[in-house]
Amino acid sequence: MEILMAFVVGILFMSATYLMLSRSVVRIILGTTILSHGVHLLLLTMGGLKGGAAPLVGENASSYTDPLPQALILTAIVIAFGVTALFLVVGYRSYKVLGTDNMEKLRGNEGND
Amino acid sequence: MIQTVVYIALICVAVAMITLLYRVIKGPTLPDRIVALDALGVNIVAMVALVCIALDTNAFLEVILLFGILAFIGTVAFSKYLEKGVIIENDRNS
Amino acid sequence: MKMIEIAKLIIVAFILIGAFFHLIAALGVIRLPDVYTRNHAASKAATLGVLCILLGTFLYFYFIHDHFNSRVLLGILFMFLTAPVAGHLLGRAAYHSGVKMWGQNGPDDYKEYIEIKKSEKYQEYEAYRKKIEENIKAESK
Amino acid sequence: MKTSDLILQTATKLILFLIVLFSVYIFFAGHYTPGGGFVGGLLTSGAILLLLLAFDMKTVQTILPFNYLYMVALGLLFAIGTGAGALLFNTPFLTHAFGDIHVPVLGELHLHTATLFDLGVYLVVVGVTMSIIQTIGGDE
Amino acid sequence: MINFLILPILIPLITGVLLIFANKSIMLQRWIAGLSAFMTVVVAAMLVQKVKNDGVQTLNLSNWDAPFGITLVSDMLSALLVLTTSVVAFACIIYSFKGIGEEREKFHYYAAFNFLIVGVNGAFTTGDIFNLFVFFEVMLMSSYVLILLGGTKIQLRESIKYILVNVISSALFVISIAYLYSVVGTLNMAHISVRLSELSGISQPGIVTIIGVLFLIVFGLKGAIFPLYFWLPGSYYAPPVPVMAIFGALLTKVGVYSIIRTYSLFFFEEAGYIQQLLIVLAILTIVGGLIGAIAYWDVKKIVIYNIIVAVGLILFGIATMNQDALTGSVFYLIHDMIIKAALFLLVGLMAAIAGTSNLRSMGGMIKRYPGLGWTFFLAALALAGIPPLSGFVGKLLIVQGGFASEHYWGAAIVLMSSLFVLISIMKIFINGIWGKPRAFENEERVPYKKLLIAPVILVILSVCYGVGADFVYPYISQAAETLTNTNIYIDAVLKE
Amino acid sequence: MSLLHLAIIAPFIIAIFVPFFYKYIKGVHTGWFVLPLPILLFVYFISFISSTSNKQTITESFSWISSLGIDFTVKVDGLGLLFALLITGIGSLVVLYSIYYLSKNTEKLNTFYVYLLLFMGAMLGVVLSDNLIVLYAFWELTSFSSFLLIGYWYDREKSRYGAQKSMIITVLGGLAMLGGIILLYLMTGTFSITEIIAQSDAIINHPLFVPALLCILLGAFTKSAQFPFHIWLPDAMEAPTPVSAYLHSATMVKAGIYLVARMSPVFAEHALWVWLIAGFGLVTLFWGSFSAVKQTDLKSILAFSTVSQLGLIMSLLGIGAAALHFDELNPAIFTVATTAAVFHLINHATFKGSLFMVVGIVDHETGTRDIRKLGGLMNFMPITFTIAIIGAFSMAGLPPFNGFLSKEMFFTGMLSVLEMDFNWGILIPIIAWIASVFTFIYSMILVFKTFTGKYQPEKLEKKPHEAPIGMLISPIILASLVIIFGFFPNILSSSVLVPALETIMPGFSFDVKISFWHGVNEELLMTIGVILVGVILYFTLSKWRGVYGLFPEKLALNRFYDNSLDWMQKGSYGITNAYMTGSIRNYLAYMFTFIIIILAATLFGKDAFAFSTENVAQIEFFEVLLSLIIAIASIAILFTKSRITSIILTGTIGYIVSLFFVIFRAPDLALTQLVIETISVSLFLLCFYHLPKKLTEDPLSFKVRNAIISVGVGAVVTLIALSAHSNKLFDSISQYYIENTYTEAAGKNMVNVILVDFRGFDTMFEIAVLGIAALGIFSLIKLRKNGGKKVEDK
Repeated sequence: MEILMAFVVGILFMSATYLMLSRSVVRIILGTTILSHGVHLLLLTMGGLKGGAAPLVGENASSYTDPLPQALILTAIVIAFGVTALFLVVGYRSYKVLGTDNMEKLRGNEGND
Repeated sequence: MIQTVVYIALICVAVAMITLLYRVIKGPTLPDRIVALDALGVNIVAMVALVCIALDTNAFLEVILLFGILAFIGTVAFSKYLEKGVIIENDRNS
Repeated sequence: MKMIEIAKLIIVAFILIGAFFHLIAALGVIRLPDVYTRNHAASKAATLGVLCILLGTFLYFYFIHDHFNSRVLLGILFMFLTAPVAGHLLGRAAYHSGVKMWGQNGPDDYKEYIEIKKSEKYQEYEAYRKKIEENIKAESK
Repeated sequence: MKTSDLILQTATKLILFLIVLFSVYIFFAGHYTPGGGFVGGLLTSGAILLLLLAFDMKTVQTILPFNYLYMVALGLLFAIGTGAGALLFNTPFLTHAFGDIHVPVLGELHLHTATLFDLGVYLVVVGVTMSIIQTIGGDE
Repeated sequence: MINFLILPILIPLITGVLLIFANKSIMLQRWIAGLSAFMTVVVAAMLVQKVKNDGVQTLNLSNWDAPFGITLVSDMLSALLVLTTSVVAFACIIYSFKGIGEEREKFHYYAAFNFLIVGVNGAFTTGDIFNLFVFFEVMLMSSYVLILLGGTKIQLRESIKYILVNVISSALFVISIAYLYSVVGTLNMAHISVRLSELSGISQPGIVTIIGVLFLIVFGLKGAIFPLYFWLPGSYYAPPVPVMAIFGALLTKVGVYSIIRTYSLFFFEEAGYIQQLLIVLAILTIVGGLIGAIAYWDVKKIVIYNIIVAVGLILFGIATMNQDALTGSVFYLIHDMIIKAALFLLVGLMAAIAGTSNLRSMGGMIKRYPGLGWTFFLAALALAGIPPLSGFVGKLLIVQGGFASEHYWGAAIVLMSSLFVLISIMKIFINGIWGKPRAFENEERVPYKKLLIAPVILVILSVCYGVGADFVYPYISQAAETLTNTNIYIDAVLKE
Repeated sequence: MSLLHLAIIAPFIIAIFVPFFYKYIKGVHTGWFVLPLPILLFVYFISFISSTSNKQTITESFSWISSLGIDFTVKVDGLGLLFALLITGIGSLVVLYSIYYLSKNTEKLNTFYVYLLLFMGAMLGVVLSDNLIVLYAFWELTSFSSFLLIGYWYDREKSRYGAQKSMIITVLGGLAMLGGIILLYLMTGTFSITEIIAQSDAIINHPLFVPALLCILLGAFTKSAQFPFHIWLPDAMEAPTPVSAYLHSATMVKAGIYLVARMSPVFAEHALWVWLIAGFGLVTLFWGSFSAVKQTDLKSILAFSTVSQLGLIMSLLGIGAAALHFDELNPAIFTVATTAAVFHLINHATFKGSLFMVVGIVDHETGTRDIRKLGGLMNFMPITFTIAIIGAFSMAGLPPFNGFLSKEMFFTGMLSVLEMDFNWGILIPIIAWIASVFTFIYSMILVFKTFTGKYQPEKLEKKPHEAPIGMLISPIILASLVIIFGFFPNILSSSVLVPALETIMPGFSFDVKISFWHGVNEELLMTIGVILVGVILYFTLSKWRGVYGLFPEKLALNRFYDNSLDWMQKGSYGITNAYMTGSIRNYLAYMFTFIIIILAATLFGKDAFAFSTENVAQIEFFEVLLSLIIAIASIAILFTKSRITSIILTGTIGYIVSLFFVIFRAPDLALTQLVIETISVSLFLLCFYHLPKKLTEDPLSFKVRNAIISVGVGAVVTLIALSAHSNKLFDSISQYYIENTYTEAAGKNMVNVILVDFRGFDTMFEIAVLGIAALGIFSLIKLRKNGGKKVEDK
């Protein structure tokens, strides 16, 4: 399973990278959300999968899955949400103010002379 | 017996999901995709339930209800977007 | 046959029926010709499928583990409540966003209604009606 | 064309109660079963979001006249306060205390400062989500 | 009080929260922000003294023992950096009173600023690798807010790039933690160090090296090392002056600090490979920064590229990894934080007066603004490492360490970088502060004397830091000692 | 802190008060407040003569950064004292002169005197400190005070140019010197000159010895304007004339000479030292004198003359060092050279100082320094003319002035090279002689083109007249010194010269007896030759001037300097602009490429890749199907053009991810992921109202590039994940949480307990992050609305 997940994560990273390299701001933001999915899955995978019952005491199981990566992922998910929300707003604000969502047109080299 | 049936059911649902995914990607219209997404959500709920049985734990039963709620909210948001372009109106009586 | 075996059979039946409906729903979404019919398949068949499976799950925990889980029941209730609303909203949204119908179904009644609403006479009628309503309000005060 | 969302609104009124109840449950149960401040808070904001979808900003604002940014700050204060309480006892920051208190009528009452902390989380999450949605939704 | 070391994090945090409530009155906000910044300075100074007297301070948060809970660790390095951060923040706050504009003040500028300090101080203090990530996020999120605040065109445009790069680096950070966790199964930095050192008996697995490289990339993105600094010049150019100053002074340094910390604790045994890599990258960073600094005629750009040079310098010292060079790096790190903030404030002040940051349309400022001119001159010399100003001792030690470790070319480049830094920064002095006096459009509007207070404070500090190097030296060498002898750190955390 | 330290610091202290004098006491020229200081110091230093002439050295130490071996140790010995006297003595005269030269009404006297005092203190520090780092500190300070003084009239383009040039070149040397100092430290473990000298024998074979030597020499050469670094000195003449007289002739430029003299005991054992110093000195001597002749600006002539004279002193020191290097030869032959060097050092200060002052007077009274405009001033300013004659003749090496004496000794020194077994040795005296010829010529030009010839009043800005007496005092004193030293050359020898010489060449005994007449020998003949040829060439100047045209301008060093600065600026601009395109996509492409390459290289280079199927969880068929869904959906996003479709697909991925969380037994994650996903989708939909309908597409080439990079990233991540998972070297610490969740933390949901208790600190800041995000979104959207244009950056 971990091996499969490694490949899934790889594919998620791949498409996230591709999206982040594209021109459109919307795609870039989508890329970051997909990136965070990949990251979270990877973190979970690295903790070891299916190591036992869900980490709830009283599951009368002999072993539990590692709860620590789950807690870390939870933190990471919430942070990623905050960042995505902000990024989204920045994206649309900048589209309104600058009039384009094309990153190629957003070069701007102030002070480069 | 139950376990076998659950695994069969899981595969059925997964196949159904892939089929729905085809609709999501193919379209051809936006409502098609959203309909498929909605159905996908329902399938996921089913899957969670089946996984609960398969793992023999009630830890995920909350997820079912929660997902029911969220799939609904999502569908409402999408349909409002389709219909009006803006999902939250400032003042609909004006 | 013991009670528990019967219960197991019922559970299995529910799950299998549910899975079957899911497949049917998926088939419908793939095969049906336009968004309205697909919506129909998705919201009816899939909902039925998930209800069956949820019921099976509930029974599983109730019988096998002797655990009465209210959340699943609530979930069933919830699904029951929301699925039609969601289907309705989607259909309406599709219609208003201008998705064409398949063409081999019956007459488009809703279109007629909208056209009536858009017509001049209806507008006049609306204005008139509003005026009278306001008058009544003013008088009652 | 203006459409009425009667069906949606009616359903929402019905469902809303359910969601809020569930979110409160999930919040309090968090220490024992899946859930907690995050999910609870997010779900509550989901409920408000549904309200916003079905109705409109103005209506919702009259029903829930909160300044969500203040709510965020309040939640943070809760969380920090729970942690800083430990400073008074010269124990490390964020040390939690718990215990069972016997209340005559209600019986055993399980108290845990972690719940207070989680309440802070809950408030922040609701405040943040709602203030984001409100600010974006209110932007013309 | 065992919770002492958390105060530099807690005070700005509480202040930030209170400031959200206080958004109605600007005066109230200023008072709160100023007082709390001052308090943080005092507390941080006391903390430094405490670490000096009692050794490494640790705090097991929530009262869980070391590898299981989160541990805050204040060794001398982190305490010093916290102190410097607080000082720089204080100066920038003072500058902000007159220099940021009431609009921004109304919209939670001070709150975001305080959160930024929380993030930076937290990152310096934490002893847990995931907690470091969280503090990075606090810092980054506040920096996003600060870079955006005001929403001008350039701010929006550059912030997209800035956010994107940092999102990627955060993602890489988390996956690095994931890999590390997979290998060592723990998050406490001291504990990781112990576990990794247990490995050295067996053949050192290559996986540790690759995780080390990954961490280098992550922190390199934050700290702007050679091929990863492209985002920096544009992003730092966008925000208003005090924000630019605090960014320039602090943010990259957090990355550098993290490199120091992780390399001294985790990857010291991989020195061979990673050290070579780091040295090469450090040199390339210096060269790249210098090329940029010389290229432009924009005052902000010049100073921004000098950040990169400084990062390269410090990294070179770290990579050299001997006591001298490390001491020098720490010396230089603190110097650079102070002087960069001062320079940004000064350059910003010049740009504010002139109404443009283009050097070609400045000139003769010394005639009307002698204070500005001389402060800038001193700051420029300090930046270039002219004795007895603050940059000198650090540079001396880095070069000395470099020569001693027989990295002759690297050390020579470090030495000669001073010349080019000087050329680039003196370009501002010669063309902007000297030159034919002109009339500037914004002259009347800029409260010049009040804005000058903050940079003057910083420059005076910098001069004292350089001249009083003997007084500072015991602190710095204690910091460097913890880096070379990691057992001090580990024992303090794990209490073995 | 002793009185000696105070003496060095005193100028700095006074410098602090100068602005106040200037501001509050307007009636009196600020110079008068400054003047007592150098005089006092001069007197103070004279009091040391008695002790140094008894071979005593006075050492006072004051700890500065003692932890690094940097102490402010002051050491007064012969050499140091000589320079200290020079600095304070000439300093007094220059201050006096400046009082009349700079008008108190129009000039910014406060800054001028601050700079001058800074310089004076720094220079004292250079020559008196025993610690190399302290020396270096003062050394740089002299560079910067010189920079400030050259740029005194900062609104003039040329001043700024000259200031920058001098700064760049001297700092370059300074840094090299610092490098040398550090190398010395690594060899000896000390920064103290005295201790380094004590260890000099031990380190000569150290591999770092030669680099250290070269570095130190580079410092000395740049400061003392040796060829090819001399180019800064002529441009430094943009400084006010008193400054030129002080810094750029008498003191600062001699710091390099001081350094060479000071370090001779350390390095002179090495042949390289001897040859480099002598060689560069000679080249400089020749080139400076040769170039001086073609100048038309009086100060430029003097500048090149200074260059040339510095070369002369340098070469003498080099030849003198041979005494230390060659054990087999009679040291007495070479010690003459050193003696000449030191003697000429003093003489040069006197005559060059007076000449600069004269030029200053001419400039001041006529408004020009161009010899093509000047002429016939003899009648208007006779005293000035007299001083000029004295100075110039001394410079030309004519009797009976002191220049003649040192010139003779110089020839002696150069001839002594012939004693060495060196094939081309004869060239050295020949070059020296030719240079002397040119020296003669420019000295004559200086005097006669200015003071004799045709008076051209129409070309002058002012009507010339004799300078005020105050302005004349200093040059008169200097000129009289020229004569006094000429007639009584030995008055300084035992008291000042010998102690200095013994410091330069410890272990040699000096018996300095300079006599005016020592018979008809080679030296005298050479001098006569110089005069004869010089006179002829002077009168035929216009005929052979064309020689200078032969040197292509392109090869000129100045051109080289300008071009390289220009090239540096343009090149770096080109480079930086080429890669700093402002396009984040390019940046990301670079970064990702770097990341992929470095990670892949490490992965395979360090043999880090591992793959094991142990320890992996079992896999179910439906999980494969789910993975397939994620894969298909995430790839489908790349090809979709509609933003709604992509958001639907992203939502799908999110939902499947949460399903994975369910399968992997992470209920909390599944819950959170679901809600977050839904709310994010709503946010996207909310924002889409404000965003463009279509997604911008890339051209194909970019797509290919991006595809390659993305596949690389994905592959690297996967490979590392596989290796990391196959390398589970330790157990996780989470067993502790599993055991203690209920007993210690009173909770059952481990994840939640970790979140609020074990790692509650994380959570606290995580919600802080959320709060900040909300704050940012709020401000971002609202600020614009209310603020309008005001927020635009100042």
